[in-house]
Formats: sequence, C-alpha cells, structure tokens
Amino acid sequence: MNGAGAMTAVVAPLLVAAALAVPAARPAARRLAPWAPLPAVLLPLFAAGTVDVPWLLLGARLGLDEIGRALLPPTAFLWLCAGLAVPHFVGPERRDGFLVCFLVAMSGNFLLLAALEAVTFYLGFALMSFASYGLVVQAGTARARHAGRYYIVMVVLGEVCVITGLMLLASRSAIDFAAMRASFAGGAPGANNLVLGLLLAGFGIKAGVAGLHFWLPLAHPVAPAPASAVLSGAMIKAGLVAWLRFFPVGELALPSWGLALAALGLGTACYGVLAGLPQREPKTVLAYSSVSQMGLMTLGVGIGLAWPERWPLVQAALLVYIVHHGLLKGSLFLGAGIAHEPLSPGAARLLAAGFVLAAVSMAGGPWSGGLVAKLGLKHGLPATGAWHDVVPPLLVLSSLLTALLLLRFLWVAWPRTAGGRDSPPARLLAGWAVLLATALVLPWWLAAAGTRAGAVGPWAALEAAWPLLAALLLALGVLRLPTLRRVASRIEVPPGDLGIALEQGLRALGRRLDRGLDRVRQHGSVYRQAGRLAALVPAAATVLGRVEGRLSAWSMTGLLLLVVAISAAWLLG
Amino acid sequence: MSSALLYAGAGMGLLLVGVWALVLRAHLLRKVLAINVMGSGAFLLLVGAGAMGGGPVDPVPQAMVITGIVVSISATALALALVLRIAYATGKAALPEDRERDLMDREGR
Amino acid sequence: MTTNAWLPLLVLASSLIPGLIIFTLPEKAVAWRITLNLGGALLKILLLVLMMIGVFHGVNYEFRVPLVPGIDFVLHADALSLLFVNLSAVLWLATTVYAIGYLEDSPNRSRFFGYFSLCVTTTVGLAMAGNLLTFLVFYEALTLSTYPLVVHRGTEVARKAGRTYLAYTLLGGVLLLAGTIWLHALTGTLEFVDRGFVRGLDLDPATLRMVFTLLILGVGVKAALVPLHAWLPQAMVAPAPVSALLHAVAVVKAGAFGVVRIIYDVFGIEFAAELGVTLPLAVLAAVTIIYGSVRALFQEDLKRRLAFSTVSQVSYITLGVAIAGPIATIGGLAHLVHQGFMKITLFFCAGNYAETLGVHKVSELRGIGRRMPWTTAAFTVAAFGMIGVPPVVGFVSKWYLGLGALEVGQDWVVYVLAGSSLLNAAYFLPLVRAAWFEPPPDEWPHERNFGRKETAWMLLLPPLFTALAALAWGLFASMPGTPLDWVQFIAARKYGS
Amino acid sequence: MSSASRPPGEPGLLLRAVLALLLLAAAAGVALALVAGQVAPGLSGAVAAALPDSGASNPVTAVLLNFRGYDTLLEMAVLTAAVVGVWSLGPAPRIRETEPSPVLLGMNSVLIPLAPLICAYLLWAGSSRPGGAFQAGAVLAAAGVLFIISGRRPAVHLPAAPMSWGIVAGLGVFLAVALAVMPGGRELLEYPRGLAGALILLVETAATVSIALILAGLFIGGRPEDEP
Amino acid sequence: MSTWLAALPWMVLAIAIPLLGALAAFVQPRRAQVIGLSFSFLTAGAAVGVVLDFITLGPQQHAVGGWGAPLGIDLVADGLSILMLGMSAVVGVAVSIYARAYFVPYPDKAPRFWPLWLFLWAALNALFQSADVFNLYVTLELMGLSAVALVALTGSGPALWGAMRYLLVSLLGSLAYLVGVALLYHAYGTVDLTLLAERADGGLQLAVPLGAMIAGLLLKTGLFPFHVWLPPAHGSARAPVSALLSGLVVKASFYLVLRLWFTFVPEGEGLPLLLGCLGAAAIFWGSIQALRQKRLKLLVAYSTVAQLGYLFIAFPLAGLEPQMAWSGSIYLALSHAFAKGAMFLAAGAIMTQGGHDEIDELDLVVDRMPLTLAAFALAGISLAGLPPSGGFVGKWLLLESAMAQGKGIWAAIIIVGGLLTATYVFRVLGFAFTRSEHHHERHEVPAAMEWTALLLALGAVLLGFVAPWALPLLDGVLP
Repeated sequence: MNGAGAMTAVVAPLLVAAALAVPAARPAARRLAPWAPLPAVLLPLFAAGTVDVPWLLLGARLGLDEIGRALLPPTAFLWLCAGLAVPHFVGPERRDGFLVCFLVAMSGNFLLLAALEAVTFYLGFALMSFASYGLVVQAGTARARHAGRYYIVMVVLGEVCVITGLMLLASRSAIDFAAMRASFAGGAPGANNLVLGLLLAGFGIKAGVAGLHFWLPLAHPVAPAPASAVLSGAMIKAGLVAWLRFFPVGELALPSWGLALAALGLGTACYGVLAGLPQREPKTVLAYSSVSQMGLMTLGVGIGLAWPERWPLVQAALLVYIVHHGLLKGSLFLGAGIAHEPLSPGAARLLAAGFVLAAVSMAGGPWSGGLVAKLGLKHGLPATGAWHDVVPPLLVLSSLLTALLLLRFLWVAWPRTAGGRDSPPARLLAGWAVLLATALVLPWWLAAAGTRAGAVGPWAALEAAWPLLAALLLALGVLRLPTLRRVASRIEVPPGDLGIALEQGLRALGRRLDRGLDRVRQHGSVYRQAGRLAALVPAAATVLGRVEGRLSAWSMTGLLLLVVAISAAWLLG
Repeated sequence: MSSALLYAGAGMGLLLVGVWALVLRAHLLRKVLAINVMGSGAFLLLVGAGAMGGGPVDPVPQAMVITGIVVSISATALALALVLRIAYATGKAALPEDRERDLMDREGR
Repeated sequence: MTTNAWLPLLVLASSLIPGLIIFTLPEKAVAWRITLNLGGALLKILLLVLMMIGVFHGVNYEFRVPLVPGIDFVLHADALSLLFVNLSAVLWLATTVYAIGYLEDSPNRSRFFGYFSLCVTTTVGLAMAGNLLTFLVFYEALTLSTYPLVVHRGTEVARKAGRTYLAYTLLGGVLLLAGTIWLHALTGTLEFVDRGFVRGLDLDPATLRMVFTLLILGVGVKAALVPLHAWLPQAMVAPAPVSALLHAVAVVKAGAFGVVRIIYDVFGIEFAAELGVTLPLAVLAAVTIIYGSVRALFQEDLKRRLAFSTVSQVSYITLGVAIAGPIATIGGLAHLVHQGFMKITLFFCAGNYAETLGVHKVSELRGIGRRMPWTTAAFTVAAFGMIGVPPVVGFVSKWYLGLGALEVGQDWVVYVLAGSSLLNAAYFLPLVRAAWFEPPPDEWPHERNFGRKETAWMLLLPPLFTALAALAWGLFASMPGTPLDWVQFIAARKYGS
Repeated sequence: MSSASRPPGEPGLLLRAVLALLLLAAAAGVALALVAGQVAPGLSGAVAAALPDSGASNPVTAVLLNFRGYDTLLEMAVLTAAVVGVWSLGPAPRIRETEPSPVLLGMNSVLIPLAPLICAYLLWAGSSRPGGAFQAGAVLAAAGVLFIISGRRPAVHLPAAPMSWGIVAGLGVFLAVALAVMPGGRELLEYPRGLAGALILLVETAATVSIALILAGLFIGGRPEDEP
Repeated sequence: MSTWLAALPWMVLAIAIPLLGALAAFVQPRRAQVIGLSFSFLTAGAAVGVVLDFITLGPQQHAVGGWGAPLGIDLVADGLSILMLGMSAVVGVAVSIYARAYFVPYPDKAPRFWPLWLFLWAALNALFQSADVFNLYVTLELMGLSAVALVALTGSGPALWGAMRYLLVSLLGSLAYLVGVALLYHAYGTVDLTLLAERADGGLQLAVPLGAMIAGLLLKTGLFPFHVWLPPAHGSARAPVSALLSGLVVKASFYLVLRLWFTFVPEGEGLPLLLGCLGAAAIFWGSIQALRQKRLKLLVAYSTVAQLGYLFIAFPLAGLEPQMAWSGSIYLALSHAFAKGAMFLAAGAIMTQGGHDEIDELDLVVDRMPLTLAAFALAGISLAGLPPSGGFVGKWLLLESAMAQGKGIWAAIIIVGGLLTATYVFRVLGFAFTRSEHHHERHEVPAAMEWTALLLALGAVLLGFVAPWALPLLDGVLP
C-alpha cells in the first residue's frame, strides 16, 4: 500500500468523525460511519510499498510491511462489523459522541498498523488509547466511570512508559523500526534493559499482561458490545504489535528477556483463566480470556527474543494468532451482547452454535483456526533444549484452562429464548455470523503451509481434542459434585481482581496524605511566624514615628548640624 | 590686628550664644532673636576676620555686612510676622514637637 | 539611518501608537477602538512578514541610538527575536479579537486596550532587544504596563494581587539590573552575540557565576521559577484575556525568553556549561516543573489550575536551554512557541466558560462539552498538548527535550518529563473527562444567552484558531516554516555549526 | 516661658552638656582657622584703585553700589520679597486702638518732622562718608513707625496701590538703571563713565523711599486692608 | 537664532525678567495671574537663551559692572549651571501653567503667589549663575525667604509651622554658610570662586569654612538627618509650591554643595564617605517614612527626602571615575526635579478633585483622572529608577561607577532604595484602582492642571533618552 492508500485508510474515519461535528453533515455522517474502515479493508489488497512523508510529524514513514499487511485488513474488518452493530447497541442520544470516539480510535488503530516509525506509531497508539476511553464510559453509569478511571490511569501510565522508552531508543538511532531494533545491538546492556523494561510495561498495559491487566476485565464488560469487540479484538493487540515492532526479535538473542517474557506470558495465560473462572458476567469472562490469550502471544514474543533464528516461524504464528483471536474474540463479545437481549428460538440456536464453535476454536480444538495458531507457535520453538521440553506441556495445560474458561463462558452466556417477541434484527445476526466465519477460516488461509498440514492430521486432531475433553469432564465433575460446586460458587473474585485491592490501598494512602497536609497547613510554623511578623508592623510604625518626632526636635537638629559641621571640617582638615 | 581679632572673637561668641538659645529655647520669639544674634555674630566675624590682614580698612567686608544686615532684617521681619500669625492661629508661639506633630500628620494641609 | 533601521521601530510603533490613541478615546468609541486594535495587530504582522523576508535574504535590521554613555538602545531583528516577535504578534491578534468579545459592555475598555497595546509593545521590544540594557528597559516596562491590567478589576483582591505581582517582578527587575550592571562593569559591553559575549574574556569564574545567578533570578521571577512563582497564580484575578496574554505571550514568556538570551547570547551555552551553571538551572527548572504540576493538581479554581500549569510548563523552556545540547535547545525554544499557543487556548476556553456560563470551578465543568462543544474541543486539544500527546505540539517539544537530554547524557531529565506528563494528565484529564462524559447540570451558574451559538463568535474564534495552530504545528512539525523549523535554524546558530 | 515649668521635651542637662561641648569644639575650629595660616590682604587696595571710576567717594558706598552693586540689587529684591511675603500672610493685624501716651505724641511732633531732614542728609552723605540709602530709609521708616504706633495708621488706611508702587520703586529703578546701561555692549550695572555718580544717586533715592515704605510695611505685619 | 536675539544678554535677563515680573505682579494684583504667567514664559525663554548660548558658544561669563573678580561679581554659565537653569525653566513653566489654573478658585492667593514665585525663580537663576560666594549667600536668602513665604501662603496652622521651621532652618543654614564665607575671605581675600579655586591650598583654613558651608547647605538641602523640616513644609504647601520646593529649591543648595566641591576638590575619603552614609540613611529613612504616611502629599514629601539621599551617593563613588558618578548624581537631580514636580502637581490635582489626599481613600482616581494618575505613575517610574526614564539613567551611572570600583555595597543601597521607592509609589497606584468606602464630594479639575503634570512626568521619562546629549554638557565642569 502506498502512502496515499495508508493515508486514506487512516483519514477516512477521521473525516467522518469531523463531519459528525458539523450539524448539517451529521445525518450523512451517521450513515457513513460504519463504512469508514472500508478503505482499510480493501486498499491493502491493491497496493503495497512504503512511503516517506517528510512533512508529517517528525518525518513520517507509512506503509504496510509484513505485519501490517497481515493485520490491517482483518482488523479493519472487525471494526467494520462492530461498526455495523453500533446502531443496535448504542442509543441515538449518545450515538454521535460514541461514534466520534469509535472513529477516532479506529483511525488510531489503523495508523499504528500502517506506521513504519516510532512517532507515527506512537501517535496512532495514543489516539486509539485516549479515544477508547469514550467507548469504555459510554454507558455513563458509576460502574462505567469507575472502569473508565481505571482505564485512563493505566493508559496514561502506559503512554508515559512508552514515550520514555521511545525517547531512550530514539536518542541512539533514527526513529524507524528497523533502526530502532538494530540499535539494541550496540546498546549497553543496562540501557537495553531499561528500554525493554519500559516498553514491556508500557505496551504490556495495553496487552494486558498479568499485573497490568486490571483495567481490562473492568473496561470490557461495561462498554457496549461493539466497543468491547474492538477493544478486545483489535486494540489490545496493539501492545503485542508494538513489541514486534520495537523489540529486537529475530535480530538479537536476549535469552534472559526471552525467558522472562515467556514466563510472564505463560503466567498470564494461567492467571487470566484462574481469575476469570469465578466471574459471573459473560463479558468479564471473555475479558479474562483475552488476558489469558494475550499471555500466550507474549510467550511467542519471548521465544522470539530468546531464539532469534526461530523468529520467522514465530512471527508468522503470532500473526495468525492475532488475527484469529482478534476476530474470534470480537465475534464473541458481539455475540455476548446479542445474547444478552431477548432472543427468538432460531436466533438463540444460531448463537449457541456459534458460541460453541468459537469456544472450540479458541481452545485450539481439532481443525480449528486456534489449533493452527497454537501449532505455529509450537513449531517456532527450538528443536531441542529446555524450551522444547517444557513449553509444549504448558501449552497443553493452557488449552485445557482456556477450554475451562470458555465452558464457564458458555455456562453464563448460554443464549436462552425469552419471550421471543423482539428478536435481534437478522442483519445483525448475519453480520455476526460472517465475522465468526471469517474468524474460523482466516487462520487457515494465513498460516504457513507446514502448520496447516500439521493441523489437519488425525493425530493432531486427537492431540487437540483431549484437553477439551478433559476440561469438559472437569467441568461436569464440578457440576456433579455438590461440595465442589458449592465451593466454586463461594469463590468471588471482583472483576479487576488484585487491581481493586491496589486501588483501595492507594486511595486510603491518599486520604491520609491529604489529612496530614491539612494539619501542616493549619499548624505549620511558617504560617504562624508570618502572622507574628505581620503583628509587628504597627509596632514598628509607631517606633518609626517616634524616632522621626525626636529627630524633628530643634535641639536635635541644632546638635546634628554642629556634629556634621565639625566632622566635615575634621574630615577635610 | 588685635582689635580685629577681638571683633572676630566677639562675633564668634555671639554665634555661640545664638546657637545655644536657638537650640534650647522653645519660644519662637527667642528663636528669632537667637538667629538675629547669630547673624550679628556672623557679621562681626566677617568684618573682624576680614580686617585681620591689617592695612587700610577693607571696605568690601563692610559693604557685605551692610547687605547682610538688610537681608537679616528682611528675614527677621518675615519671621516675626510668621510668629505672630502662628500665635494667632494656634494660640502658642512655639513649634509643635513630638506630640503635636502627630496631629499635624493627620489634619495638616 | 536607513529603512532597515526604522523597520524594528515601526514594528514597535504599530502597537504603541494605537495604544496611545486608544487611551484618549472615549469609552463609547467602540468602532474606532476595534479598528485601531485590529489595524495595529494586522499591520504588525504585515511588517513582520516583511522583516522575515528581509532576514531570510540576509538583511540586517537594526535600530541603534545611544541610551546611556557607552551603551546603546538597540532593536535588532535576528532569528531568535523574530521567533518571539511573531509569537507575540500572532497571539496578540488572537487575544485582541478575544478581548473585544470578552470585554463587551464592561467599563474602562479604553484603559484596558491602551495598556494591552503597551504590553504588547513592550513584549515586542523585549524580543527585539539587541543588548541586555535594552532588554532590561523593556523588561521593566513590561512589568509596568501589565500592572494596570492585573489590577484592572479594581477590587481589593485585585489590588493585593497587583501588589504581589509588583513585589515579585520589581524584585526580579532589580536583580536583573544588578546583574546587568555588574556584567557591564566586568566586560564593558552588553551586546547580544551568538554564542555569547562573555565567552573568551578572561574573567573570574566565581564572579561570573554570581552574575549569572543574579541575571537568571532576575528573569526567573517572570519565568516563574520556583520559588519565585507565587505571583503568577495570584495574578489570576485579572480578566481572562490578560491571563491569556500574561501566561502565553507576555510576562511569563518574557522571563523564559530572558533565560534564553542570557544563556545563549550573553554567556553562550558552551561557556555557561563550562562554568557549571547550567546543571543547577536545569535542576531548578525540573523542580519547578514537578512542583507546579503537583500544586496544579490541588487547585479547585480553573484559572488557578491553569496558572500552576503554566509555572510547570514554562520551565520546560528553561530546562531545554539549560540542558546545553542542540536538540534540547530545539525543544526548549520550540516550547516557547508551543506552550504559548496551547496555554492561550486553555485560557481563552476558561474565559469562555466563565463569560458564557459563569463557570469558574473545576467541579462546575461537568457536561460542559455538550453545552459548548467547540470551546471544549479546543480545550481538549490544548490539554492533550500539555500532556504531550501527539499530534499536538506539546509532544514535539517534549520529544526534543527528552532526546536532547539523552544526547548529552542527562538521562534524569527524561524521567522528569515522564513525571510531569503523568501529573499533567492527572490534572487535565479529569477536566476533559468531566466536560465530555458527565451529564450537564440543570442550570449553569450564570448563563448568558447567545441564541443558537454556544457563545459569541469573537470569543470562539480565537481559541479555535490557536487550538488548530497547536494541532497543525504538531501534525506538520517537519514542514518548512513551522516553529520547529525556525527553531532548528536558531539552534544551529547558537551552537556555532 | 520660665525654666521652672519646662514642658516635656524641653532639653535636659545632658543635652546642654553635649551642646556646650560641641559649641566649644566649633569655636575652637573657627578660632584655629582664624589664627592659623595666612591672612589674605583683602581688597582695600583694589577698591582704592578703582574708586575714582566708581562714582562714589566713599569706598563702602562704591563697593555697595558699584563694585558689588549686584549684591545690593539682590538685597533690594530680598527686602521686597520679604514685604511681599509678610503681606501674603494676610491682612495687617489690628493693633488694639489705645490712646497713645502724651509723651509719645509730644516726641512725635518733634521727631517726625526731623526725620525727612535727617534722611536727606544721610542719603547725600552716603556718597562720601558712612551713610546711604539704607540708613536714610531706616530713619524715614522709623518716623513712619512712630506715626503708626501713635494711633494713626497711614499705611493701613492709605490706598494700597500707591504704597506698593512705592515699595517696588527702589528695586524697579535699580533694575531699570542696571539694565538701561547695557546697550552699547556694557555689562549689567556697568555705569557709563561720568554718569556713575548721578545714577547712583538716582538709585539711592528711589531705594530710600522704597526702604522706608518696606520697613513700615514690614512693621504693620500684613497687607493693607484694601488689597485683594 | 537671529543675530539680535543672539546678542541679548540672556544670562542677565534670566535674572532680571523674573524680578521685573515679580514687581509687576505685585503692583498689579488684579492682573497678577496674566502678568505672572507671561513673565514665566519670558523667564523660561531667557533661560533657554542661556542654554543656546552655551551650546553655540561654550561657557559664558558675565562680569557685572564691568569690574570682574575679585572686585566685582562674575556670573558664569557653565554646563552645570545651564543644566540647572534649563531644569528650572522646564519645571517653572509647567508649574506656572498649572498654577494659573490652580489659583482660579483662590483669588486672594494668586496675587501673592506670583510675585513670590518670580522672586524665587530669579533667586534660582541668580544662584545657578553666580560665581561669588557672598553673592551666593544673598541669592540663597532671597530664595529662602520667598520659599518660606510661599509655604506660609497656605495659611493654616500646620503650614505656618512648616514655614516657620523652614525659615529657621534656612536662616541657620545660611548663617553657617556665611561664617564659611567670612573665614574664606579672611584666608584668601576674595569671594570669587575661580580665584578661590586657585588660591585655596587645603589645610585647616579651608577645612573649617568648607565644613561650615557644607553643613549649612546640607541643612538647607534637607539631607538626613536634617530632613525633618522638609515634609512639614513641602507637605503643607500649596501643590504648585510643593512642586517648586521639592523640584527646584532643594536642588539649589545641592547644586551649591557640588559647586563648592568642584571648586575646592577636597581630598580625603572621610567626608565623601560621611556624605554617602548620610545619603544612604536618607534613602532608607525617607522611603520607610514615606511608606507609613497616610497622606499623599506627605508621602511625596518623604519621597523627596529619600531621593535627595541618592544625590549624595556620588560622593563616595567619585574616587576613580568621577565623571560617571557625578554625571549620575546630577542627572538624578534633574530627573528628580521633573518627576517630583510632576508628582506634586498630580497630588495637587487629586486633592483638588477629591478635596482630600488620604491615600487609602483615593477612590477610583484611575477612572476619574487618568491623565493625572498617569503623570503620577510616570513620575514614580522615574523616581524608582525604572527604565526607561531619567531616573534610570542617573541610577545606572551611579551603579556602574559603583560596580566599576567594586563598591558593591553602594550598588546594593541604590538598588534597594529603588525597590523601596517602587513600593510606596505603587502603594498609591494600587489604591487609585479601588473604590473608596466613603463618599467624597468631587470637583472639576482644569485640564491644564492634569496636562502639565503629565507633560512634566513625560519629561522625566524622556530624560531617559537624551542622556547621551545632555551629559556631554558637563564636560569641563566635573573635576
């Protein structure tokens, strides 16, 4: 895609958003809004290549490289589907504001995918992050506001880490990705670690790695379904994409970082599931599932950092993973939104079938896109050594856990027929179905031939199926055993798990600090001293007046004249 | 020479007496008189000191003194007229010192 | 004397003369006043364009007359001064339009606009000052011409604020004077020279350090360096256009510009770094940045919050020049312009809120985005700029500052910037959030009706213009003719490359 | 004001002691300056040499009205300014009308007619021996004073205008003469040769009248009542 | 200038015209205003004539009576003299125009004011041109008496007290001066300054008279601690009178101190240091007292006390670079004359308008009389030494000479004094912006009063731009 194409893709949503601000253009813009991603979906198919735009920002470079080409169309497609669903989920009185945020976030998302250097990337990243705030708090409820606050705090923290890290990187190289990645080779280990740490944290917030994920389960459930869909499907991937862009994956072996990232990823994968299982809301469960899935993708980055020579494989797998998870999670969120409403029996059946398919695919079930993605990741592992031995079982475990979590999802979100009077419009369901189908199919098309081949074999199917079955059995066991069921129902984890405790602790600290400051302000010695000094002024004025009076006495004047005259003569003589 | 010195000495004496009175006496009339006495002293000093060089009588200091006397009379007259007015206006022929100054700060024009 | 000498003088006169005439105008002569104001502002911009073209072609614009024996009064147009002059001229135009709208039907407008023009005149003079004495002259004149604006409202609070303002600024002026005198006694010259005139003279470093301290403290008062900043929040009692001008163009910027001149053209940055005075200054600026932000966090009054934000933001400029590297210089100098546009937008918007709805408090901003979307949009852009979010210009400044600091190994600066960004976000984002995402109240504190428009167009146009400029110059930062471009040109000269 | 009832603020002993010491020191200084060092010869020689050209035979008069006539001109200005000043204080205070003592009246009847005579003599004598305008004017003024305190207050009842014309006459004529001699490249007060004596007499006469009126005017202590 | 104008003896006319005017105004009391104003213009014209003569022909000398020193009296117009003459001319004309309007409501005061003022002017012009120490004594007395009478013109008790105190001080000072004259004549046989300069050889014979004369003149100048007569007199006089007294009269005795100093060029560090210390004390004491005043005119009067202190800072600084220090001091004297004159005129206008001059009751003066307030502010700027103004140039020169000699302490004093000045000036300005709680009856103020004050203040500011042309006039005068 050439520069103009990329620009069109990025600017189109912005133009529509701007049109929404003008009263006269508003109706047309409303109709146009869902189609704003269309250029981004289509243009990459026709154009390729990079272009320098020297007048933009600090000298921009736009275009689609391997990553962009793989990610932009599916992402845009997700946005398109979500956008089409917006009128259904967002009331007309708030729709304009929502659409503006939606379109701006979309534009940011496209920009960060089409950017080929740090500053433009950062611009897209920031645009997307800040605009999504509007998506999170759209409902306007206290819960939405709380989630929004959490979200924005994390966003700001993330942005600051990112920009600091980027500055550190930019200070030693040009701002295009390749140069930045290459600069790690020459960087001092300390500096490298700092940059990597900052970027890990900064983008990790977006990607929702364990410990930084708290905002995610808070924000996704409160947002309207289309918003959750893009948040979870498209936007959190930006963190991962950023790592691919800035980490020296495939170029420099950083075994300790690789190990750390892998561990973090696997930890996140497990933690997400464990914290998600007790959740009661479908969208919260899905959010934790996203956390968990992002953990697996983090593992991929870890592999890339530890084994540069394996990177091409890993990257291909990761792209598949991103596309697959993005579209699938998008469809799940949308579906959960639809399922929340009264459904006709047919619709309920359709949704239920879709959910099951999606769950299987997400857990890496046989013949699923998820399996393709996961296999790709496994192929990326080094052929021998500890990694080779340790990681695959863990992946299996993660499949099992994922399956459990999705079972939990199916349990809480199972579409039920209620009344059956109002059914979601067929258009909505059709769109959803298309999205789901794309999610299921696209990985097959994107994945490397080897991986594809590996995924279709019966052994592979079997290997993929048993964790699912195990999970099913486990779930059934829990349901069947009343004790376990009771214990399970007692476990309550608030959405946002540890983050909520953290928040409360910080608030208490702030209150205490505030009280302390108040006390200082009231009894501070500086203020008292100032008051005491002020009280001296009238007294000093009286003294001054009296002295002046003394000086004006004639006796004094006469004496002083003599004194001055005599001393003048003395000093002269 | 000696008589000139005597004149000069007397002039100096008058000056001292004048300063003494000017400083220590509060009544304005006395102050005016003190100034007058000082003036006379200064004129005496001028003539006396001018004559100490000996030789024929030097008319220049004498002429100066005559001019000085007239000036002094003018000043004295103005001073006395002022004293009179002050006495009329304030009932007191003295300058306000410490206490009255405050009063003046407040209402004076 | 050729026309080249008179052009700087004409630039001054283009606001001085309208100002003086305005003083004499009766209150009711609205049309005349507006004509004079806008005419002067446009003429000034025209003259500046002429001058820019000239400077580009290498013409030397300099007006010089003897002032005191041995020292001349010099107005000189170099790249650096043009940067500041242009900023002043453009923002003056915006502020004038705004002030006309803002002060409609309020008393004493002739006085206000008169001093307003004087204020701009002195700022422009200060920008074009060709030596330290001329600078000092305008620096003090600026204090004097802004004082009536600060106390314009004539309330007891205003009087006290004016007193504080003077106490600080006059003290600053005196310190500057002391430093100037001392320097002149030491060097015998005060002419600004690229890379400094103190450089190369064999003088006692300890003495020079003291002179530097005096000078910097002198301008530091106006630049609101902690602990000399306390006047700034108090001066908020002035009408909004004044605050806008004080914060974005005139007073605070004059201080910052003074820092720039002293470091670059008096001492020379390399020499100052050799003296070891830049690092303490950078640290002081950093402390100010953080301190101002922390204080802003706790301000309930909108304008006071903005004022503390200014305290913080202006020190970016100082920080930039004190870091002593070409890239940081670019960041600092660019921020001179960037902060101007962003902060003036914020004050315009705050003024719009106050004037249209009677909103003064942070807590009253709830839902104001619905009622005044355009104003709030401008506010949002500027606020994001302050935080340093691209594509608003604030990002460009921060980027260059950070890179500049890293370039010379002052890594800590980056963390200061990060902390400041965090704090900026902490006190700006809640406002933006409340404005857009909270429901509006049933009734505004003091609403004025403007029919179908959200407010008077003269109040709306300036903030939109400045916000747009702030946006455009960030987005198209690398285009020729942007402040960044100009600043890069200047930085190259200051580093002798 | 008796020393027995000193108001607060009246100087105490310490002040007196300090003052005395300071005065002694000052006196010592002046005395030293007088006695020590050279004594200049003065200007008597120069005066004597220039006396023939001065238009006056008495050296003091010559100095007064010629060599240092400018001093005298300004001195007249001082006098005039003083009377203007005194008059500016307000109308003349009314002296309580008491029946004058017969002694005073008797003396007046002798002295007042004599005064103009003495005045004229002093004025004429001034050019060659001690005497002159001031002395003459003073005698005349004394007569006026006697006249006033005897209960007849001519100045008060006299129309003010003529009196003020009289008051300014001295300085006016002096100034006119001083300026009038200037055409022809002479300096201020540079009397043309030969005319000096006459001009001095003219000046002195006018001065005498003025001085008399001024002194009387000063004596009454305020402006005549019909002055605005 | 055409030839006949050039040929006129301007030096003499500058003295004779005001004298004639005084007489004319005195004998024609009903037409005193017209006569007075006309003669003011003529006097100023004559002064300008002297200045132009100086500029075209250089220093002028005029031997009165054609005798020349030592027998006669010489008039001299050198750079210092003409600066002072010019200063008096400008301030004098401004005050005259102002007074013409000011005295309209006081028909009984006007006929008294004009003769006295013209006498005063004549005395000033005579003083500035005289080169004869005894003649200077007479001019001092003429000046003193007319000034005292002008103060007493107010007529109230405090004014009479002020006048009386002033008179006594003035006479005492003159007598001290006269004693010095006597001793000088005794020692050197002449009273001519030029000859004295040649003959004086230092030692006790010079020290004692010079000490007495300087002390007496300091008393008349009102240098701390002799300032106590000044605020009562200047503060209680009528506004135009206060302007004259503070602007010009105190400068005359200061001028004389300078003249004596330049004539005898005393050696030794002691006396300059003493004078400098007294000056510093005056700056602080006067400023602090000004700060605590409640009445505007007293504040302005105390400000004079403080500003006079600056003039004496030059003495300790005149060591290495006398040119710069003296120039600074003289320039300060000039700009103080303008500024203080303007300030008193403005204060008078404010008093006329509101009927009072309580500072915290100024009551929106900024709206009611913007011109006057502008005058006050501009004058204040010059006083505080803020650029660009005459005061700034003066202080700059002093500061520079201090710094050039490494005498930082004097620089600090000057600077802190400037701050204090600004403090009390802006205290007034601050209250001018606020509304008073009490109601005051308001009166019309003639435009002439407001404009003269403003123009004079502008003059003080403009002095800041003409220093490079004004200061070279002093070449050859300064030691």
